[in-house]
Amino acid sequence: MKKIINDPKNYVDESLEGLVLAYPSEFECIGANKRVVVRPDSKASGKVGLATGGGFGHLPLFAGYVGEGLLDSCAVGDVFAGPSANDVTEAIEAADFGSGVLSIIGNYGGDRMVFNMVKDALESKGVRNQLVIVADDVASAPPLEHSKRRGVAGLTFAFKIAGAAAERGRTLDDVAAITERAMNNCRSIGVALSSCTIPQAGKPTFEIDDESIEMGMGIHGEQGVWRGGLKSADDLADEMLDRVLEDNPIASGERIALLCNSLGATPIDELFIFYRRLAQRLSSAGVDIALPMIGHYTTSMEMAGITVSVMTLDDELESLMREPAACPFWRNL
Amino acid sequence: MKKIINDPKNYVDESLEGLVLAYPSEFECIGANKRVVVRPDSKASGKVGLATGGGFGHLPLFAGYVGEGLLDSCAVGDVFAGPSANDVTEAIEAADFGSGVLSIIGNYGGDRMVFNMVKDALESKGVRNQLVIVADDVASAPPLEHSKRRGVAGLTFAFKIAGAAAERGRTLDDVAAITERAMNNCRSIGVALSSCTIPQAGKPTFEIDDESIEMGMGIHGEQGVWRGGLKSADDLADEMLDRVLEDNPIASGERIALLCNSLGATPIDELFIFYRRLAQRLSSAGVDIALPMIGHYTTSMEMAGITVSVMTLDDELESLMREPAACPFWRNL
Amino acid sequence: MTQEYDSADLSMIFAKVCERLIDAAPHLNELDAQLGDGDLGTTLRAVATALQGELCNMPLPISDFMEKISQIIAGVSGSSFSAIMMAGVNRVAAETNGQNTLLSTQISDLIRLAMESMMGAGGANLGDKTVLDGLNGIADAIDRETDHTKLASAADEALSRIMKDFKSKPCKIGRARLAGDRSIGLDDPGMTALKHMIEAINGSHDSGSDFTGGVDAH
Amino acid sequence: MTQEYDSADLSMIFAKVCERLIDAAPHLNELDAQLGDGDLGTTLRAVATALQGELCNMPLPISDFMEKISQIIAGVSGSSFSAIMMAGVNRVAAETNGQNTLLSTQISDLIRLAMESMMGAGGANLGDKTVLDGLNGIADAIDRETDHTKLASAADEALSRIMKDFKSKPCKIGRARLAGDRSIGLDDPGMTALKHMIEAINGSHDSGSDFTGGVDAH
Ligand SMILES: Nc1ncnc2c1ncn2[C@@H]1O[C@H](COP(=O)(O)OP(=O)(O)O)[C@@H](O)[C@H]1O
Ligand SMILES: Nc1ncnc2c1ncn2[C@@H]1O[C@H](COP(=O)(O)OP(=O)(O)O)[C@@H](O)[C@H]1O
Ligand SMILES: [Mg+2]
Ligand SMILES: [Mg+2]
Ligand SMILES: [Mg+2]
Ligand SMILES: [Mg+2]
Repeated sequence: MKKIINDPKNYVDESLEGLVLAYPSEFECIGANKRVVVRPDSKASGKVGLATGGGFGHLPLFAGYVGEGLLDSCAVGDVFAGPSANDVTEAIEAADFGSGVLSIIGNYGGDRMVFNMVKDALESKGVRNQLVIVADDVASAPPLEHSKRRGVAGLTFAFKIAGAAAERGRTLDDVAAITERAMNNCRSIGVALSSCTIPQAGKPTFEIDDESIEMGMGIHGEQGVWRGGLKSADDLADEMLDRVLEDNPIASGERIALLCNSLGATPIDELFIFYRRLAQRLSSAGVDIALPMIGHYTTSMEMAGITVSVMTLDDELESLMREPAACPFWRNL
Repeated sequence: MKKIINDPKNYVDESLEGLVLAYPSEFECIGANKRVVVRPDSKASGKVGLATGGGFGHLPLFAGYVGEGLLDSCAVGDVFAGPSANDVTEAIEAADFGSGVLSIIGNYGGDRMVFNMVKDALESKGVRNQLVIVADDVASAPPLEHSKRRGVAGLTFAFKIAGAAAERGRTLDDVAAITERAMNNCRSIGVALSSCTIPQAGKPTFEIDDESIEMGMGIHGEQGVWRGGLKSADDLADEMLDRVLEDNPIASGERIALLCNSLGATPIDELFIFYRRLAQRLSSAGVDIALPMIGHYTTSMEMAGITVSVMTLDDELESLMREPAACPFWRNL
Repeated sequence: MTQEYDSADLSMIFAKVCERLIDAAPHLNELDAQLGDGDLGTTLRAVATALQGELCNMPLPISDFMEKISQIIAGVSGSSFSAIMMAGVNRVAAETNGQNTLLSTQISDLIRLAMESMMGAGGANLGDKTVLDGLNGIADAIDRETDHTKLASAADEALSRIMKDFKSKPCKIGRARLAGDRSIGLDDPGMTALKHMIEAINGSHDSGSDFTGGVDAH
Repeated sequence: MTQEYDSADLSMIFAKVCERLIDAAPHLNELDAQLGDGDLGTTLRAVATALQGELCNMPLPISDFMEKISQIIAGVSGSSFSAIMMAGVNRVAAETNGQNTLLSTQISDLIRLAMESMMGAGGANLGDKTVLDGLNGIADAIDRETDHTKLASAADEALSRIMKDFKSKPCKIGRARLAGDRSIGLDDPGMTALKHMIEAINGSHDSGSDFTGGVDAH
């Protein structure tokens, strides 16, 4: 295992410490385990609170998106392992400004169960809270079983949309409904070229030979739709766009947000080579990439690969995406 | 070679095309070879122009730092190979708004010679222009031969300082002098865990075994100061900080800008683990990290590794660093 | 023949379970890595370690004892298995209100009630190849066993049989579902974790027999 | 015995050089990868390819011919070697103003003047183990050679000798300087490129003899 780390046991805690040391006015770790990231001295009041939680190893997802115009809190688990129920409870409580809390999480069994349990427990204590589960990865289940799909980079859109809607003073029901609508409009898919290594495991999560790639792989190395020879950037872009559009056709004249994301090790140069093809294809189909996002938004540690997320926009979604947000990992559009 | 690319011959041109497609109001490629990146519809007038140029494969360096408050133009070479004299000429001419042009480049033989030749040729044609050569890599030559050092991530600081000074309407001599002062205050060093692969070479630039790292390696894979076993993040941070501070001691009470940069494949998690130690060390030495920058600023394609750059600040340098700049790869401080 | 377990008995049983789970962590991680995300061992080690530190002062009645366990899980882990366990333990807590001892004759019913809550929380059905199928087999087996000294061995035997049955079936829920036919021929990690726990109570040792030590399938 | 080279003669010579440089590109990249950044072959292939397309309509006088070459280099490449070549070619252009032919007896002096400009541009000295040391040896050798039909072979022989001498010395400038003692035992890539050019003119073929095909030193 070749990583710039200290004791693998401290991977998450030291990384969070570094995050807070780097951005002390943006992030603070609270709670019994210091695993709940919040906005220090948050001036939020009266607005709907936004919480999330998930495994670590996907920075900027999840904790990095705590910030003004984005999330209010995040419960942080271990690498690729969900946060504990207590941390989730603390995260939701920390995001309660009197108008209820919306939790937005990826569709993973553990996270879903824990957030659901905590939701019920908090509700019975009088904390109004709802849950939106993001399931945008088209490679992980067919359309008829879309509720079984994994949540991947589309989470970034969900956080931004919900964050802006909450800042605008919308109600809990409204924020939840808008976020659901955004995610109904959103589809993602990834391709992996190499594995990541969970620090405490000490060896790659999977083996893949020098000539092979895996289409549709999840952000924890979950199995994809095929494994085979490396293809050209254009062929990969074509296939991934086709898979996404097949699931959610986009008509000429529509406007979209397009996220072209490095899973970690894939350099920016390659993202642009890949994006070039996406842009050419979409433009010749008459689709307007109103909001292009290219960079590291949802990663899988040192995994090499790219994910594509497409979200069709209506006027409200586009204006919410364009609202400024203050967060070191968010670039205003 | 496992990269998401098409024909290696088109690596640079397709990557630039993607860049322009993604950010059409931020970047435009002009010139005979379409290898000169400029700000489209630049409203600059009367200010000192800022040009750069260098090999490709380091995004956001060099071309990505064209933008308001940063550079006006960049001549782009091939992967790890400097731009042609004609492209450099076009870049400098494109940055000429009537008050002279400052070129800022890394200290590499080819770039230095080409920019010097072009400088003389343009001067004899009446285009006022100066050249600042950045040589911040302490690993590449001892202090007495500091002018032989390579230019690495410190270039990012140089661009920002010069860009802000030019926006403030300073003269060519002033902008050059301020940039030189900033670079006199700046030192960098890198450590590499893995090689990059030049697309047209098709295989890694160097071999390094699974247990070894190379301290002091350059951003093209140039030889470092030692090769040996992987160390902990804290030990690496200590050694790198020591080497930088030995060359340019920083007193308690001083303020610095600190860039903790991924060479490409190193994930953000690790940057924060590494940064944590830097911050602890500097804070216990009474040094104030007024401007922390953590992320992908100067890369070497898929090379894994981290570079550290420290620049001591005076009031003017700090305020220039803090000026907002409009560029997809620059986060306002 | 009925036995009553008091708080000290239960603490001793959990102590054995915790010790075993800590030892089994690498095995469970490997198994989970082949079908899921490789964290089941780490999860259970974290829970076991936290629980070990509390076993000397567990509260009574049994409902409080169980709630304390649930709280310990809530404090350290959030994976599917821990969430399922919490749902089950919470149900047992609710059903043992006021009891200062647990009766051996109660256990199979408590397991079935716990399973009901676990299914509610996780949405799994019997036959999906999860820890639930193991629990179901155990509940049936100890129901039929009247000699309380043989409860653990009956449970252990039943579980061995069930794991053998399920080995040739695919996982139908959770991360392992994605592995599809690749999950055929592999034990479910959750059932294997349960096997380690039962073996710890029974004092037997064979759930590691399949352990190959390599994660090359993915 | 003096020979005059007109534009057609020079074009033919450059045609051979270009062809050879394109073939030698992988070899030169490998060599440069061991000591520098591995782009020398690619650089020279780009220059040669661009030059090939223009060789059928090169201008006169010789100064314009040379300027055209400089412009072609300026259009396609910016590495150290091309910058050095441009400085040299520009100087030759300046010295051949108005000449419609090049005299064989001029060549050694032109090389020396070119070297002066190349040293000015790059800051290298003789002995630094660069293309300059090769040029220096060639200038001396053809100065002594009165039979113009033997100029190319004299240059080739001299260069072989010089490369052998320098092989055991370290590179002292450019990227290769950093390789320090590792550059001992390796040919300088720039001198090797020159060797390829001279061999192309001479019709000989041995500069590839050392080519090992692996880049494992770094
Ligand atoms: N929905 C579910 N209902 C019941 N048991 C489940 C469910 N999902 C997973 N499991 C059990 O949990 C085990 C995996 O646990 P764990 O590694 O904690 O899950 P994950 O890492 O996917 O959150 C499986 O082997 C299975 O026995
Ligand atoms: N300053 C210099 N003066 C003369 N020749 C030089 C100088 N620097 C490099 N060279 C020659 O150029 C060769 C390398 O060329 P090239 O690969 O283009 O350089 P780089 O890629 O480092 O810019 C060296 O082998 C050497 O012969
Ligand atoms: Mg998990
Ligand atoms: Mg070069
Ligand atoms: Mg798991
Ligand atoms: Mg070179």
